[in-house]
Amino acid sequence: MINDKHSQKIVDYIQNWSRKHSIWVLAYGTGCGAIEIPPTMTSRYDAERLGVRGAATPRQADVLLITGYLTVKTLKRVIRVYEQMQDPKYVIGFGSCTINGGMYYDSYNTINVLDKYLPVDVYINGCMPRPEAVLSGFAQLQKRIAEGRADGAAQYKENLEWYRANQKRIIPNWVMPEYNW
Amino acid sequence: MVGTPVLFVAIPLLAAFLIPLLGMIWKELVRIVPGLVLIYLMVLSVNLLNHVLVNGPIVEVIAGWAPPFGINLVFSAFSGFLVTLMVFLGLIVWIYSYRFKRNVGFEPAKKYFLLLMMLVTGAVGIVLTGDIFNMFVFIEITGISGYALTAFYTGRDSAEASFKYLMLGSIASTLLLLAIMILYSQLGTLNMAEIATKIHTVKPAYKVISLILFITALGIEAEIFPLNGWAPDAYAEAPGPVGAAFAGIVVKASVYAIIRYIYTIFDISGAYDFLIIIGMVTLIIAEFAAIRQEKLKRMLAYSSIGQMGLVLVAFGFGTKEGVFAALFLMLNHAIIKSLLFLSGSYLVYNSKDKTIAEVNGMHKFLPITSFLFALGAFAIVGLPPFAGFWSKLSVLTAAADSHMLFVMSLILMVSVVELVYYLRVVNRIYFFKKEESVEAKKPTFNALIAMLVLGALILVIGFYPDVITGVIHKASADLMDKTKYINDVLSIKQ
Amino acid sequence: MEEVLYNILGAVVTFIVAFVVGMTYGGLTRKITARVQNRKGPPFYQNFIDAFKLASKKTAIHHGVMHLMGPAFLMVSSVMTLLVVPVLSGNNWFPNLNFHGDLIFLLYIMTFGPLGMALGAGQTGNPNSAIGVTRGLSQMVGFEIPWVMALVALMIQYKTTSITGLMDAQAQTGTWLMFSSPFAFIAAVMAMFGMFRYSPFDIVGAPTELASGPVSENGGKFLFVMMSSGSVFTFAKLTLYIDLFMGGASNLVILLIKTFALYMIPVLYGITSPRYRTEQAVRWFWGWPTFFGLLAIIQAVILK
Amino acid sequence: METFSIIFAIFLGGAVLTYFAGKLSSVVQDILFLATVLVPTYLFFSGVSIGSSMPFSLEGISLLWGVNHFGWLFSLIVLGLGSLAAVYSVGYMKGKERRGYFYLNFVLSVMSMLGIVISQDLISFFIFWEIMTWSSYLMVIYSGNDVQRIGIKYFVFSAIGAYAMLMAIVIVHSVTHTFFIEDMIQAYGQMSLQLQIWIPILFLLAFAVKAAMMPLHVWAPGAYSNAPMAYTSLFSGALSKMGVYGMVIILVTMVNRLPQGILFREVLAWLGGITAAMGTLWAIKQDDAKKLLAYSSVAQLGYIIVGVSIGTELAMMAGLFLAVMHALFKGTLFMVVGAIEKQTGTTNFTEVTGLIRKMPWTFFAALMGIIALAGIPPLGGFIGKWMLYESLITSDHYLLVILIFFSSTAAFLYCYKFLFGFFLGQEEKEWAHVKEAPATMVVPMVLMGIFMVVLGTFPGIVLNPINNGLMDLGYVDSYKHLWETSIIFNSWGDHVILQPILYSIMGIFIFFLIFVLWKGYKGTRYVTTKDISSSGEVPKEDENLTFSVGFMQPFMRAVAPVMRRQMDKYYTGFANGLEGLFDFVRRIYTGNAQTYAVYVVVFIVIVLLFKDVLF
Amino acid sequence: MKELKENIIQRIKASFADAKERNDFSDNRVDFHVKKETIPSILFYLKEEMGFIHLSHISCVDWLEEGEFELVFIVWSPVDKVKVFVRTRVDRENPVMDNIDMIWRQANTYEREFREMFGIQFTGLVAPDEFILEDWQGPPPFRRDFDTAEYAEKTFWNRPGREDAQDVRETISGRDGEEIPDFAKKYSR
Repeated sequence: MINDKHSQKIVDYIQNWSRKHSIWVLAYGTGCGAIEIPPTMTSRYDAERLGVRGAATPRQADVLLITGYLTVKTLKRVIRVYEQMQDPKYVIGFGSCTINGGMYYDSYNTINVLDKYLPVDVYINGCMPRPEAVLSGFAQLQKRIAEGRADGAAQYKENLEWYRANQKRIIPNWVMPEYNW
Repeated sequence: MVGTPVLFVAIPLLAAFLIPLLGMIWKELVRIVPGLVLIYLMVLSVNLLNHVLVNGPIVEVIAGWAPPFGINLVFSAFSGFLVTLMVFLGLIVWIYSYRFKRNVGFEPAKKYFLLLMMLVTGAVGIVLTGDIFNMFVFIEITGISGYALTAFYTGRDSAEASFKYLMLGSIASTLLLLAIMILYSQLGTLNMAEIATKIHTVKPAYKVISLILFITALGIEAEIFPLNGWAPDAYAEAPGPVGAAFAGIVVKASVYAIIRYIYTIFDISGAYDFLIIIGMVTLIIAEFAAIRQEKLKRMLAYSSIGQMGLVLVAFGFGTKEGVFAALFLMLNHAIIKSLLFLSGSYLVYNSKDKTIAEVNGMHKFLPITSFLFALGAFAIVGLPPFAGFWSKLSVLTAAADSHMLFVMSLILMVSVVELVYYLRVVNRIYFFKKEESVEAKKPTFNALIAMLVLGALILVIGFYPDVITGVIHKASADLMDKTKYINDVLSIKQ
Repeated sequence: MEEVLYNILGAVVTFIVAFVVGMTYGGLTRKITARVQNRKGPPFYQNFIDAFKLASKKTAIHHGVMHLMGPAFLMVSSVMTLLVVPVLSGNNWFPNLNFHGDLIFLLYIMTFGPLGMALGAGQTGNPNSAIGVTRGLSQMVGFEIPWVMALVALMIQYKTTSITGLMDAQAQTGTWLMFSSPFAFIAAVMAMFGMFRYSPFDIVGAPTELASGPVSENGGKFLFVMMSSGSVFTFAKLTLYIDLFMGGASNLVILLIKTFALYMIPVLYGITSPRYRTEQAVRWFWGWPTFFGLLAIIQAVILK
Repeated sequence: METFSIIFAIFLGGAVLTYFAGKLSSVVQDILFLATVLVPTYLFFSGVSIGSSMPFSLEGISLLWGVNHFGWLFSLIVLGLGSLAAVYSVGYMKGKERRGYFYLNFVLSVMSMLGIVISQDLISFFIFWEIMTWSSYLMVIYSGNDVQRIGIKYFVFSAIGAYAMLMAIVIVHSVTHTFFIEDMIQAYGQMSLQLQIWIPILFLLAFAVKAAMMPLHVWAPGAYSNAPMAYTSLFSGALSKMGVYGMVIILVTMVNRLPQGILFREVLAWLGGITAAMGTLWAIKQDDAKKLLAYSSVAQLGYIIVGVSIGTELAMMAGLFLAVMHALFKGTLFMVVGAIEKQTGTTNFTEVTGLIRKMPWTFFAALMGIIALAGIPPLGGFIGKWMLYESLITSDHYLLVILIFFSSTAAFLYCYKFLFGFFLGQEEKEWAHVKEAPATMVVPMVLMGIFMVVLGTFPGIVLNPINNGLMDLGYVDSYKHLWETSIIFNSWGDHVILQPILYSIMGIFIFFLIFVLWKGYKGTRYVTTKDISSSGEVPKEDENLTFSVGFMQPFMRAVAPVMRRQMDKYYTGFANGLEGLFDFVRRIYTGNAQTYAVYVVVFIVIVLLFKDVLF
Repeated sequence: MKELKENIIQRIKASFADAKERNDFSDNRVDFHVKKETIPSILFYLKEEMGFIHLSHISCVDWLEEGEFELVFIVWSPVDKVKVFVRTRVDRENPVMDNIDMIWRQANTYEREFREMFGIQFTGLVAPDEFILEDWQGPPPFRRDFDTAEYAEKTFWNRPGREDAQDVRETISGRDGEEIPDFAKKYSR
């Protein structure tokens, strides 16, 4: 039954629908953007009505939210967290720092472009993006999930050498365990 | 009839006098002759005992004067049992000390064996004699050889201990003489059987006072609290085998004397309760004192005192079971305490202060000695299946039969104390780290044999007490039967 | 044989009902919580979506045999509880095993799951899991005391240890036990706060402090099994309470009404309460709830 | 009965031979040791029928050995656990020092315990009792740690108990003039009230010491944890049951016949309950597995005491069933600790972690033992717990049942601590070299684990012998038709039918394991315990992520007020006071000749003064 | 206050010959310059003898033009309520300094930071290799001759089209069909 092409389509549709409406976010507070998450989650903006909910550990989470700048040191942790997450998984780049370094564009220890290291599904720009923007970002992600276009994880797997090379370029002392999620 | 009781006194005495002369012929004879004598006596006593158990007591009259005028020796089941025990212990002590004293020079060895012979003579005499003045003489012989043996190591402490012993011993002699005088003045006879028949004619005041004097005098030798001040020092300072001889021979003889006075000669019923009281006090005080001792032999000495207290308590019940228990206890105590003294003296052989701490970790160097000490310790606290258990059981049964529950519970409580200090020593031997300063001394072959014989006896009696209980039953019956004793002695006509 | 098949079929149906009801209640709880916090909140079927998503998520790793078996233990405990508790009284719609066990058995089968789960959590090696487990077990020791006191009070008052026996007693007298043994009911309800682990007794899986405690290493299918087991367990426990104190239910609607009403007590209490530390929670359970439990026992002894 | 003599001859001779065989070769010693334990076991179960007896006499006392149903039940525990522990010991003692000493005392212990259960007279009972005491004492001090404190404490308590028993025995003898237990029981009814009260007290004192009942339990933690583990499994599993054995006999034959017996039983039951609760709390606090299990043994014996002292038939059966179970699971658990000690060199939870993949069979045994200990269905421990609760409730012990329930719930805490501390948690590099224990150690553990599972489903295997034993003691058999199936009943008629329930448990478990998780298992891959969500940090190889220090801290904080009082402190204070007294007595002997002379004079004067009173 | 400061200055000068007072500050601050060899002894003296038990701060200044680093140790006496600044200069080419974390344990943290950020070596400093900059390859980043923009461009190269101040509104409007309001248009470049 599963091998059938049409039924596969239906199954995919239901799965994507459920994934769309149940987004568990690993709020990994790497930068100053983390301060925008509480208002997004609580009464004023109430992200839970979209099915967005905090998850405590990477094993349970669907979305990795990179809230702001990433230093070389935090990047290493973020990569580990991302690789510990279970498929399907998505990354949201949050704030201009993740896009091009933002106000830290010339800092000696802040990475400039996140999507060279991790596959970003949705960027939310702004410095800081307000909760409305965050919700809009989630909505965008939901749309992409429903359309089946949120395939960052697949791309990451496909182009692992490229990502690894970029990662290793700034983390020369690469001691991380190999994950094949 | 292979011999007469008089040989028990005559032969060792003769040997004692001959030892210096024989020493002039061949020095080794000094060591050999006492052994031969004791072996002969052992054979003799076993034969006589067998004879006595079947045919009734042998009463031997000395110098042809029939009782009550002459001195008589009585070899009954009771006294025969004790004599056998004493001779056996003397033999063990001789085996043990045969090489023990080898590194000691000829002169000390000569003295040692001479005095040992004297000690045996005296003690055996006390048990055999039927005459109170004669008993006094034997007590003096025992006492004097005891003083000398205590001072065997001619050091300051030994001399002091010997002096204490001598001093209290003198008091004892004086009191004993006084007591004999009182009795003689009242009755005009010194023969025990004769006195026993006439004692009811004596005024109670004289009777009681003389009994008190007897008990005090003999109590000093029998280590009754508070008359036993000499004992710990003497045990601690005398050589190990001498300690065993004291515990096994001298004290037994003294207790025998007390018992003979109370059971046979006097007819004062309160004396039994008095025995229980002083026995209990002695037991409790001695065991309490023992637990805090620092020197091994002192501890053993206090333990010995306590056991003697228990023997007195058992005699104090006044029943046949009580006497049986007391005799059984005496036997076990003689065997076990001797083993403890003999093995203990090897455990602290080379240490300077002879403290308990110095036996630490000895089991690696003296495995057999340590094992035998542990065996002795387990046996003396009355753990089955070793010998001590049966005597403790019979004491308790006797107490229960006399409805003395309080005494019984006290005995058991004190037993716990006893257990603690023996186990502490055994634990030290087996589980503590050895002190570097102390060097172990391997026991000589003959000492080992002596200890092994005792150890084997403990096991044999423990697993199959029937080997000895028959004799003890007869002995206790013999002691209880006062009229038979009197009749046996007085019916002898030369 | 037919009977066995019939029983198995009944068990499956019961399980599905319990799953659906438990999940819905969970969703409603989230909705109610949101409304109390002046939020719109997720839809009431949100829990189904979450469950389905978790089930469809890939589960790539495990930490060993016990880790794999942990969720199964949990599920076994929930389902067994469900099977032993009589769901509907007076008809044959849900034939279960309830004639084979009694309350003491039930108490133990209820602790079976958390312990198995704890073993699974232990093997993940995450220190947070073990910390959460120790807290959970401590709290369990806390609330079991008033809970058992309430049960013992019921047992001695009606001289039976079986659930059906207690239900019969209610049917005969016509009064619910929550009225005839009010103290036992109070104690049991207070113990229920700890059993459901809602705030203020939710320190076991404190999400930010302990990274959700025992479940921190479990995602995907593991979490799905745990979640459904939790839903089933919730339903089973509520049904047990209904059976014991509120006279059982003769049809599904009454059952739903009663369970939902009862369920609201811990939920509403939890929404409005901050969180206790473990020792505070334990001591709380040994305070008033135990006192009420004692009163219940005294009452039972007097009325016996 | 020739067999008795042969059995005991083999035991004694084998013990001594084994001791000396160590001088030849260790293999010969092992074989001799095994033969010494296993051959008498075989002889006993094949050659001795229930009801046979052997009279003989020693030192003028007639003695009687024999087997009744009740004794047979306990001989099952003794010899069964004894032979398994013996097999285990061979592996455990490999390469250890003082093997001869160990084997000798092991055999003597087994022999003495068998002797106790076949003794039909008080003297051989006492003799075996004391042999058991000192052979176990020698085992307690085997390791040589702190012997003066732990060993002496054990022996003093045992001796107090044993002497109390000895006192009772001689009192009985003074009344009945025989040592047969049968005669004692018959004569009990005609004794004076004072004796009727005191004799059970004295006997129970002895048995309570061995059964580690509050407040006589203080020896147990030290003694259990200090003996070699191969022996402790026997020590805690079988030797403590001898206390229960005696207790049951005394309770059933004496206390229950006494009008005032209800008070006895209540006091005993409450003491047992408090023992259970406090033992559990102290067990939770321990960081050393041996200590933890030691306190746990104390607690479990508390349950058993509660059961047997309540005295209804169900309670008695619960107590005895728990006794059998306790022998099984505590034996297993101590063996597990021994295996871990052998393989890792330590038994501290704060040091050893993550052994589950290295020692899977040991883990299996430990898991079975723990589940049985915690009393969780479907293992046998549950049956005993269930019967205990039901019997308490049906016999109107409402607060006691709460206390028992508290302690058995709190027991989960240390159960989890035990499993987590050793087997679960982080797999540290330090223990990477650890291997599974040798087969001689694993096989007995696993066998016992399997047997616990069987007992959980078919408790009738043990309940029937228990029922027969109780009939021997004079219970009316009101349950017999029920114990034949795997149903457990209480006296109100409520019941648990085990088989359908247990089959459904298995079924559901297998269903979820296979259909939900097996698929997951095949698709999944094992990752090390370093691969956990640690806030993104990458733990280094040697980084210690283990959580084991202060494991149950929150709970301990909650119960801190109860834990402040310790029985041990009172005993220590008492002992110190006694030592002071002894020191004072010692000073009576001043070492001064004059003083001694004065003593003599004082003695004469006092005796002369009181001569009228004394004589 | 004046006398107190005078007293402190006198005592320090009496004990340490090379101590040069720098400025006469009006507030509760005393400022000294010493040779780098004197630093441990003067700090120890200040802590043990004069009651300056609290190490407020250590800072480093890069005097690029003079070819030296200046280290400033600020200590504080809670009794006298006086701060003492102890300055010293270290050669920029060969920056080696004595370790003082045995006087104040917390100095260890500062020293690790200077080692990493300025490349100053503290003799005998016991500390893990990395402090803030994990896997750092470049020159010490806080030195004034370190060009951070160039380093960042080289290491974290930007992708074309991602430069700062780019107007992305067109893109957004193109993607989502969102209209750009007029007021916003004038800000777009």
